[in-house]
Amino acid sequence: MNKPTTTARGVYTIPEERRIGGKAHLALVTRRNAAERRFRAYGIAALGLSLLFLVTLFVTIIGNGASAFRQTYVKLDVNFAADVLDPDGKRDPATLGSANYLTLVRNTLRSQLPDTEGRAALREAQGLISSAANYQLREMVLADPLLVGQTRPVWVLASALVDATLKGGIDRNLPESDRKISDRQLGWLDKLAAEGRIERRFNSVLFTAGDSREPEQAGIWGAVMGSFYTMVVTLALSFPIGVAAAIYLEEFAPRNRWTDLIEVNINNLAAVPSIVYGLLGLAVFINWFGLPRSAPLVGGLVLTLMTLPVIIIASRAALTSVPPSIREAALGMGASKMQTVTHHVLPLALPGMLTGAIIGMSRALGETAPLLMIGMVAFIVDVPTGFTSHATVLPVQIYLWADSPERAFVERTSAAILVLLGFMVAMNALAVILRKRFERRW
Amino acid sequence: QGARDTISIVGSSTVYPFTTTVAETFGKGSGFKTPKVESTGTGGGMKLFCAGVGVQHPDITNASRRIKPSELDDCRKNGVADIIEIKVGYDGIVVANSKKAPTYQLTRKDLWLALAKEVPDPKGGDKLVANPYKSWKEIDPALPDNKIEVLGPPPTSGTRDSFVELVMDVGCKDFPAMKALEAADAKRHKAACQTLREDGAFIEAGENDNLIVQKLEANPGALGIFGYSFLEENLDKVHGSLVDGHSPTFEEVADGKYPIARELFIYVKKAHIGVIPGIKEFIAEYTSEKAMGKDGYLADKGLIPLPDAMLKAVQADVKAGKVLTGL
Amino acid sequence: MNTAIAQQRAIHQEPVMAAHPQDLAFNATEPAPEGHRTVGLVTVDNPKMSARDVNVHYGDKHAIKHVTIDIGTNEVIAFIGPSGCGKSTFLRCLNRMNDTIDGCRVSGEITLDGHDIYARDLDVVQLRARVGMVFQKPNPFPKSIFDNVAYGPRIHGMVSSKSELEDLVQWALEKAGLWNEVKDRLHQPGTGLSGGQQQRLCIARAISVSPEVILMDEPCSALDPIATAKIEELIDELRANFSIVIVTHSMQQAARVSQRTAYFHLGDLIEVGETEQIFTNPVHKLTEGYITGRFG
Amino acid sequence: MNTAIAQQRAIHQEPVMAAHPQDLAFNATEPAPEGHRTVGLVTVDNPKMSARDVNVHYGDKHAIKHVTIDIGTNEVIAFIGPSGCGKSTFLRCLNRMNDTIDGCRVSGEITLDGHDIYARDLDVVQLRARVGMVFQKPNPFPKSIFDNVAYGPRIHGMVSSKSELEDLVQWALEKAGLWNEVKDRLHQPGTGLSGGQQQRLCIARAISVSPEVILMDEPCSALDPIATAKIEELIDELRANFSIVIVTHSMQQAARVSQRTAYFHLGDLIEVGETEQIFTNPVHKLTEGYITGRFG
Amino acid sequence: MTPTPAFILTVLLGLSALAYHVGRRRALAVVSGKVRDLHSLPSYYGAHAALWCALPALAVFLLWNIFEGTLITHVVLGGLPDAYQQKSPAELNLVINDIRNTVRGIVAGTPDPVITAAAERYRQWQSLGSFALVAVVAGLGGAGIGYAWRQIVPQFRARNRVERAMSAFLVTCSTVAIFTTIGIVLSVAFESMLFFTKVPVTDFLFGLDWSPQTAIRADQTGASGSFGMIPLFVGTLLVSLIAMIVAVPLGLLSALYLAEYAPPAVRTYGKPLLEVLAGIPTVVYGFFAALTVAPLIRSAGTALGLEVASESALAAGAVMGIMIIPFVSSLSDDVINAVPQAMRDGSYALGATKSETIKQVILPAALPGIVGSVLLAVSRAIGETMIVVMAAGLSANLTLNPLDSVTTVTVQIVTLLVGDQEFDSPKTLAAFALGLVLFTVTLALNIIALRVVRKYREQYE
Ligand SMILES: Nc1ncnc2c1ncn2[C@@H]1O[C@H](COP(=O)(O)OP(=O)(O)OP(=O)(O)O)[C@@H](O)[C@H]1O
Ligand SMILES: Nc1ncnc2c1ncn2[C@@H]1O[C@H](COP(=O)(O)OP(=O)(O)OP(=O)(O)O)[C@@H](O)[C@H]1O
Ligand SMILES: [Mg+2]
Ligand SMILES: [Mg+2]
Ligand SMILES: O=P([O-])([O-])[O-]
Repeated sequence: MNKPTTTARGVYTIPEERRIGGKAHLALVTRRNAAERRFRAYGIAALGLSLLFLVTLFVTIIGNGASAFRQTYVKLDVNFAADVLDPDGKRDPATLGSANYLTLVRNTLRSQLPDTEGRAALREAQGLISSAANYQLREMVLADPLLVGQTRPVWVLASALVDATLKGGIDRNLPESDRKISDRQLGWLDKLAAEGRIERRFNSVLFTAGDSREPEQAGIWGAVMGSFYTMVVTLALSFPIGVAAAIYLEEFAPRNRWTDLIEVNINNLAAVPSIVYGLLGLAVFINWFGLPRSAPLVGGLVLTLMTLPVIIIASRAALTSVPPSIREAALGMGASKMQTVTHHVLPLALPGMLTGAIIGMSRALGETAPLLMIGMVAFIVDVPTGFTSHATVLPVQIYLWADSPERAFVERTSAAILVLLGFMVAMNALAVILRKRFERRW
Repeated sequence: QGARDTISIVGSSTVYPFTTTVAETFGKGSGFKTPKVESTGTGGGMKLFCAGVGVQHPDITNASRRIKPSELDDCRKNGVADIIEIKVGYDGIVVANSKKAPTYQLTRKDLWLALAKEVPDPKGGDKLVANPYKSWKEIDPALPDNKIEVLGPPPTSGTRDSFVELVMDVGCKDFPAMKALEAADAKRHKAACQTLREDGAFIEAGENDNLIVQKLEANPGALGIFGYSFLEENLDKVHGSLVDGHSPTFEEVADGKYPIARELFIYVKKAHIGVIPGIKEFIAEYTSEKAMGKDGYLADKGLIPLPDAMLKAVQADVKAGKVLTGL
Repeated sequence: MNTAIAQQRAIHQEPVMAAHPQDLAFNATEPAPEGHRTVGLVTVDNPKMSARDVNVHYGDKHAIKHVTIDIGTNEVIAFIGPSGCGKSTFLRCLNRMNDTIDGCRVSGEITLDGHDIYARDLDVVQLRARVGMVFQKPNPFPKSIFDNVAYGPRIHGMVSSKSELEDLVQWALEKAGLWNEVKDRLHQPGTGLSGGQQQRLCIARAISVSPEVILMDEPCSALDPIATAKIEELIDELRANFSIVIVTHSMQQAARVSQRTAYFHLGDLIEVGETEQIFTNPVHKLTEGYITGRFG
Repeated sequence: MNTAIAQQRAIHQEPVMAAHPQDLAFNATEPAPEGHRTVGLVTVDNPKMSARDVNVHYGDKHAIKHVTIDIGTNEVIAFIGPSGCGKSTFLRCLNRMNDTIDGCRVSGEITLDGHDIYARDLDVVQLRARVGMVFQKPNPFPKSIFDNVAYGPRIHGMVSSKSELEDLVQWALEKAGLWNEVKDRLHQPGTGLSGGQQQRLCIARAISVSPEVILMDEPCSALDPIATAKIEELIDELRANFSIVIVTHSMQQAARVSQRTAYFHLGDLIEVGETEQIFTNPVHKLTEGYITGRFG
Repeated sequence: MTPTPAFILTVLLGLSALAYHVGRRRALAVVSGKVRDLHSLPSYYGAHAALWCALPALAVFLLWNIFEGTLITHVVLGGLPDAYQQKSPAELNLVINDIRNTVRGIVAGTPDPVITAAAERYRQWQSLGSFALVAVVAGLGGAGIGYAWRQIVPQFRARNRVERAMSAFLVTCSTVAIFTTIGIVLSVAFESMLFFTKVPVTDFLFGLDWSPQTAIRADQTGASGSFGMIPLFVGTLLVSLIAMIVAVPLGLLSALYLAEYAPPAVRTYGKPLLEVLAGIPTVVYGFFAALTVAPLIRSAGTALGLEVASESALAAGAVMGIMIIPFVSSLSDDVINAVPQAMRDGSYALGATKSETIKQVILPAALPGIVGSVLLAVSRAIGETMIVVMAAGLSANLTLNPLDSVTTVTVQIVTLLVGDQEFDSPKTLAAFALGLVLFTVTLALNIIALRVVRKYREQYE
């Protein structure tokens, strides 16, 4: 077939068997096809494996946390005894407000349950009911002073102990000494259950309350708002600054030592342990600028500094991958560099920049360590109302709850994680949609 | 810097659960805002606390040990002259293992032998050798033949510090070899008493005690060192070893029989009282009978209360505003 | 004109009409339900590839309409037609490069050596190894000049030693008329070449694996007359062993290198015929209009 | 040939030699220390742009060597020469598109209406708005066809209303001979066009802002004869108001559209002259070799 | 009603919008509507005016907000009785707090008439200040508009001005990184120096033993307080290496699959799903590593007759690898997707399989971006704490055995900083020194990485 071809280096010809369709080639084809299938399988396996981990994690978290979305309530017939609440009969709100509602609860328990004689027994009985009941009764009386002197059925929060027992978190079959709940308490519980006085409802407290030491009263709303304010600051600063820095470095900066320095610097900042950013935040924002401790503003600033490298690096990668011919076309039309960037390069690079933002923000949203230094690892009950109110954030809440001895916090920790993930998914959804819109292959 | 109307508390993670409980009750019951309680660790808390007087500095710090002279000096240097010290109770440190394994009956001597880096040569003589013990049985034939594996706090932890003081220092006392060493070289003796093994028998776990409990569950051969409250909450999973014949129960710790218990404190900056709203009322709540007393709500949270007489004294001191004069 | 081929086609000397394959088989005179009926030498005796009733849609756009044509063995066939008429599109059907375009649908039948290349079990990788392509816009890899050319032989295991590879690369570059210009910079990036150099690099890359059919989409558009002559010489040489489809806008070029010429118009294949005949005596008036420099 | 221009150049009828500007001024007969001396009508009376002793390096590679040439007002000048000789490179110097290439250094002087375009205070954006360019490889924006053409007028504020813009876009597309093919799909992506269509889109885009000088790098390489004729017509029409530099490989085309022709060879500008003269009676033997289809 | 900052900002925003409009109109007016005669688009003249309106006013606004408190406090304190004047700064600080709290209606303890009076004055000054601020801001804004208005002539290079302002913004943003670095170095440098006065640098840098067990109290003895950082760096290396061994193949292969093979639907959902992995709090990973993976490895190891510590570098590293998968996968997917289709076409047309195309054309073309993403992932691995604390323990073993327990630099920094400590003990200071050295080491690594990437880039661009 092929005539041998003479080249400067000598005679050249592809041997018959190695040419396309030749024996050696066909053998190679089989191998190459196998390699292709293998490679594809690797890809599927890698993706599958990664997603499998995700699913495992999710299943574990949901398995642990799902039960936290429901909460046990107990119905008590409360006698709003006038002698306890309002001995002088004036119905003065101040008196009503400062009355001893604990006594009211105790009296109610005493009347409702058998065997409640003695301090120890009464304490045990009280252990069935959350201390939130006191405040609940007070609210009721303050809202409607006419209640005084009447007896009303009231659904009150059960204690975390009861809640855990009824959800199966505590094994009733263990010997009494090995469980927190006593036989007597179990007896009462069974009685209340038989009377239909126990009910499980949606745990709205979890989603509306701030932190609490009592698991059944603890909620994540404070942390959610804290995270929200912190993330607003972080996103509002890190995305524009990161993108701007990337644009400058990639599109405008001359290639010299100075920009090399900045580049190396940015890569290096990505490897700085996050707690060191906390040190920086403490030194600069709190001690130097005098910004308040434990504030989302400072948290946001620290997380901004921490997130920036990620966004810059991702954005730069995205900018580099825009083909130069697009820039040439725009420049050739008499567009300025700035116009070229904003009209053509930026839209094409946006998906990659958004990816950087997503990953950077995800990391910021889950970060605890730097916040430790600036006072956000704290017990804060009040839901924050602004960028300078005291606040904590979801991952810190999770961290603190995970560290709590109370068993009932285990399920709440998982629930909080679920909420955090929901938060993250919500935050990312927008970016994903945007990314989808801007993505194209050319 | 804006104005501050909330009490700011920092400090020990060990005291954190108790102070937060008080803070929450205080916030709900009084007209004041709920204090903000940060968990920074005792030392970190001290550093912040002693940094000065003024709104940007915290009002109260939690401590799982007493303030150190150096810290006090630092406070004074920064103008924090008057500090009110309040002892709030005790924390038991337990040595526990999985319920799947039998309860250990340990002495502090056993613990020392198991955990010290260097021990007197078991073959006799006054020489100290690198700890050769691999199994508990080698230390005391009555103990199970389990590999020595103890999960404990890292050297940066206050719990570790107390453990060293309450167990290791005591455990090493009775050996003639050690006595001889003490006479010869006090410093070397101290080091020998206090140094923990680094050959893997003592495992430095993090400060998350829940994690230690769960690790014990997964590894029945191991022992773990952690705070009493975690034992109380996990009685179905782990049990505490007896130390010197006493089990770590609420009663035994409260009575002072269980030997490994440490004091917990809070420190209040006097200059802030009357300026930051509610400090006075907060410490009154903290030291009240219904919080710190035998049947108080802090006891429910696992704080071992002070003996009655001591509680009375603390309450009186607080009322009088007694400040710390020296250590 | 190659006489052997002219003889092979003797039986088709009379122009035939063809549109759908069934039309060919049953009633070649009845008008096709839609689409244009191609005039001329649609089929050949020993086709290397044949397309039957091929349609291509880009989304809604019907870019190729009922095209039926054979590509003969050892022949050079030129595709001509106004810009946008579907030449590139049809060319890309022949080695299934259209698969990579989103929203592009191909129907009809195309065979290579009698095997349907759109068959399910066909290995498109092998197909493309056998049917090589030079794209309209030169697209060198972001690799060195050497690696650009060596890429194909390497993946197909055509060489067993480094020096063999070097010979092959040199051969391909020489054939594409690029060797002298790049021999000193073989290891510099192929993207740093001038437009015409990139185009020749892509030609060298395509011939380096000796495909059986070579599809060339305006291979000389960026070349000066001398380089063009060189490529045309190459095409003539390659024809001895391979089949070549060349898209060109230069009728002179088509006349110089091809044996048959096909004229496309707005997605229709209007006329196919021996090159000489097409240029001297086109049957269809659209063809005539194009040849003579005005539209039908 | 345009007689007015021919007359303007009357005084330069005799071929001159030129290399470095100083050579021009002092001793035009002594050989330049390095680089080739250009033969022919290097300068004109009323230049729109003039280049003096321009050198371009890509890293070590000396791609343009001491080129001195004028581009006349209202003239079409064609750059010809073998592939890789530096035509595109020199073209890109004229509107400083070379600035965007890493490692590309330009020296010498280039003026537009007498102003140095490499001057420090020059606004290169304004320069490029005045000196438009059609690139060798069509590079439409990944936007709709309409937006591709509308981009320039928009950023230069050339239109005040939407309908005006639409008219302008239609005008440009019509001039580029693309309107009929795309009028129904103006809002589909410009990247989904055929090669030749993309090329015409880029031409439409370039003329949409009516630049004073238009640099066209092989604008018809992917076009069929009819489309080519259309573009040539456009060029002829534009010449009334603008100056045009066109790189082409087709000598016929150069002959059809240009008044002067410059021949490049390996980075040297060998000869410049009236197109007719270059093609009929080249002075330099390299030029002659190229024109007659062989290298010097 | 005193104007709030939000109100002032809104006013300023409105003014700028007005300025934009005015500038635009003026520009059109000076050329009587013939936009071509303008140097720049009318919108640039508008933007120029808006900038002049907003920037000076904004600067004043910011300055005022920074110094307002100090100024007013100074004035109010000046009016306090002498008894108060004599107080120490710290006490005065508390007095100020009291005044401010009183202004907000919060009274701690018994109300003091002096304080109440001061609070009243404070309130007055504050509202006076706010009104003055509104006037100044509005005035400056107006002046800015006026100035910009006067500048508008057809030849005025408004675009260049606006773009220069934008460039200034871009440059400023890119220097944030530098300032962050300076900030970090400064915030650890002082303590590090202090540390090196207590522990010799060479002991720290080359010591093979890490055991920061110095005394907490004066009456204790520092046990084996040794500060050799080598085991920590080896541990960091080991854990990061394991993490990368997990993350790079999984991430890169996933990215390649998503970008090149996966049907669009899989890609649409697969990518964000993977990104969720980056957002799961590290505590969760920590528990997963410590309670699921570590026991698994331990039992597997025991079954194979290997000695496996209950905390192992392997468990921590592997789980950390999972966490950083999205760093590799998502960023790589983006750059891979950005490789022009023509490159793929060129390769397919030569009869290359998809995988060959990927390996030999796409990967090299996308290499700089991929290297960037991997570097980022490494960085993340180096900086991670929680997983290592929970799953690899805290024992500083000098080992390369992945089945042993190790600790990392970051973990030690965190435990040293948050643990019980005396702030001038070498133990705490070591955290800062570690931070500084880690910073330096990663800097060196990054410089090397940059060089390497550059080299590749030169080859492939
Ligand atoms: N970016 C670059 N880097 C290095 N060398 C280059 C670069 N661009 C072009 N060259 C080289 O410079 C010389 C001139 O290139 P140029 O593109 O100007 O040629 P041309 O005359 O336009 O050729 P063609 O007709 O093939 O387009 C060529 O040898 C080319 O290889
Ligand atoms: N990706 C695409 N999406 C939509 N339409 C397309 C696409 N590619 C090509 N077309 C359209 O299909 C028709 C045929 O295009 P094709 O590229 O085959 O033309 P051509 O004959 O090669 O023209 P040219 O000579 O200009 O290269 C044209 O109208 C073109 O606009
Ligand atoms: Mg085409
Ligand atoms: Mg060129
Ligand atoms: O947090 P601690 O100081 O109590 O360990």
